[in-house]
Amino acid sequence: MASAVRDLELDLDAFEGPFDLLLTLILKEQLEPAEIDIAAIVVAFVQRLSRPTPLGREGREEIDLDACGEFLVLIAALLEIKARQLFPEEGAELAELEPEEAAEELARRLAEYRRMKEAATWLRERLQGELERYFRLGPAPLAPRAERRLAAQDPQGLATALRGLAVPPPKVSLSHMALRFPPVAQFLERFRAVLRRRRVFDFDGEVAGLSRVEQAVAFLALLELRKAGEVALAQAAPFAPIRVSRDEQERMTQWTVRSA
Amino acid sequence: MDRPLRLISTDAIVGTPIDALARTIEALLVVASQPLSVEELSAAAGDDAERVETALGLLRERYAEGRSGIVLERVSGGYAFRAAREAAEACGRLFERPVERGLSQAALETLAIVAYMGPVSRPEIARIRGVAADSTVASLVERGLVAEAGRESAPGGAVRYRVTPLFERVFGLDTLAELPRLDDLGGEREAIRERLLAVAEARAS
Amino acid sequence: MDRPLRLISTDAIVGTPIDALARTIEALLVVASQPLSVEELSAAAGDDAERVETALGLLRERYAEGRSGIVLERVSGGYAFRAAREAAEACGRLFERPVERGLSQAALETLAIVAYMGPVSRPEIARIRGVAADSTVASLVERGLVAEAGRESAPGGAVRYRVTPLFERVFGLDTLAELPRLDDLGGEREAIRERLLAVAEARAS
Repeated sequence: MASAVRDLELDLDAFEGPFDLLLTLILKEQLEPAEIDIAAIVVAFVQRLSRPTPLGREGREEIDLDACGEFLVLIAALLEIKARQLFPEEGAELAELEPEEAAEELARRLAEYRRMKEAATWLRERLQGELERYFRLGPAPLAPRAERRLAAQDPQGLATALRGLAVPPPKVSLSHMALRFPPVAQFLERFRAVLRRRRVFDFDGEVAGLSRVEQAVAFLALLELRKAGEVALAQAAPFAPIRVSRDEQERMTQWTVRSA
Repeated sequence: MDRPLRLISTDAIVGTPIDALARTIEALLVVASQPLSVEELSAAAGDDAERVETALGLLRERYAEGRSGIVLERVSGGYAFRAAREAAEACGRLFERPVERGLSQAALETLAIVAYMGPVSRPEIARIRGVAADSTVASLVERGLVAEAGRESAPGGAVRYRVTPLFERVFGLDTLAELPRLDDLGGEREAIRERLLAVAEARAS
Repeated sequence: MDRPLRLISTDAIVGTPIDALARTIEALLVVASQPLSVEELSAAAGDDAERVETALGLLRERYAEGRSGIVLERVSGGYAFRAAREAAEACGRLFERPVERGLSQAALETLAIVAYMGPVSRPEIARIRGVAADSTVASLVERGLVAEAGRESAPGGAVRYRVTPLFERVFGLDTLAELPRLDDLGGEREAIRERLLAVAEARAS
């Protein structure tokens, strides 16, 4: 059942609540994709899958397939958006490397992150052992007051500091401009416009010829419209074209998508 | 010499309840940043007020002036440790900070923004620097280089800050009009402000 | 031992000079806001470092865990008083632990990066963790565990951060050199590299 994905309860540093609310906030640009720990979402989903279903009548494998399909599409789109935000230039940098070099670079970064995770674990354990150590924060109740004195300063230092703040950041290469993903709002408007003209349209046909990133964003826009109750979605079979129609009754439960 | 802790370190007495309570009170007082009342001590130690008073009596003897470098003082609001009078000179030297030669980059940038663009609020300083300004502003206020100067005009507006006469003295300025000119940044306050905000926005994007 | 001050010390009641110095150090430590190094103690007490070390030896015995409610510990490059561990429960009833309460996994990872690699900027932290670091760094700064440490050298460079003495104190470290050396993970790195290469080849074919 597809709602297994959208109702997925998340407890992340930057967000707490169901997965579909997270998506909505990102679509409305009220939440930075860069702030979201995607690995934690994957862990939550896998834990959800491994929980036995309370209803025995429905076959579990079928439920898993539906949920997995939707989840993979959404998480891949999220990952792509986040990666482009975090590393606007590096995508290009890595693409220029030979596969061996790129693998070496990625391995170096993964190993570095792994070491830092270990260090964090050490810090956590250390902190646990230090919980019995209480010390005073701040001055003693009856301590004499400290006075800080500052030597004479050159006012030119102030001018220099402000000039430093007025230096524009290093020029960003223009190559990533081509990689920028279009705003979701653009597709929201586009689909709404199409639906004002026609009662039903074919999603795959509408996004044909767009880049993969654009198609992913278009699909997120489609989900947003459906969530808002503006459209109904239908798909005859897995990998069949998705038909989008103006609200009314919605029967769609299949979420497998070819285009994203 | 007087050994303030002799009583509790003597084997025969270690572990008697009143001494254990006295040790707990020592611990509470050395951590506290304000005087602690008998009620607070009693609640924290989980013991009754009368026994806390007894233990405090023991401690007042042990930490009496002339017996230890630590003196237990009764002040309004309760009990607190202070330094012995014989150590007053040493404590004075400890709290007398050496004259600082310069300011940190964070302090200098913040001070420059307040001097050239003040009165200015912390959110605005943070926008220009691209970094939260709270602790830096607080430390400049504590040092007397920056002071509050009313609030932004909107209801519930943020507190604004200006530089102080001490700032002018330290920087050798009779008035703020003597600040070095920044013609290369647009010269006038509004122009400089817009320029800095534009750069900050570019940096954040 | 050489005790140059013995002759000057007038009177048996004041005690031997080293005991007077120990009392002065007790006084300094009970009012200090942070750990004091031997140099700081020596400067404030007006006595030489070697004698300060001797007096500290005496005090460490007197204020040892189990003997007193006040414990003298060596931490963050200096000496400081803290509460005895046996009083932790009582302290917990009276004092909060605002610095370390509710440190998230994200905060601990960021702290680890700053401790091991600092001074380090927010973009660098984000690169390693794969998540924007702004709010996590801001919360660590607010807790006082992390502080600004200049900017990256290029003009317009990002603010860099380092851990504070409070970090060392909270984690009970004398210096950052006490952080454990992280395994090089050489073998693992090789394994990751090969997995990635295999994926790349599969895609290319």
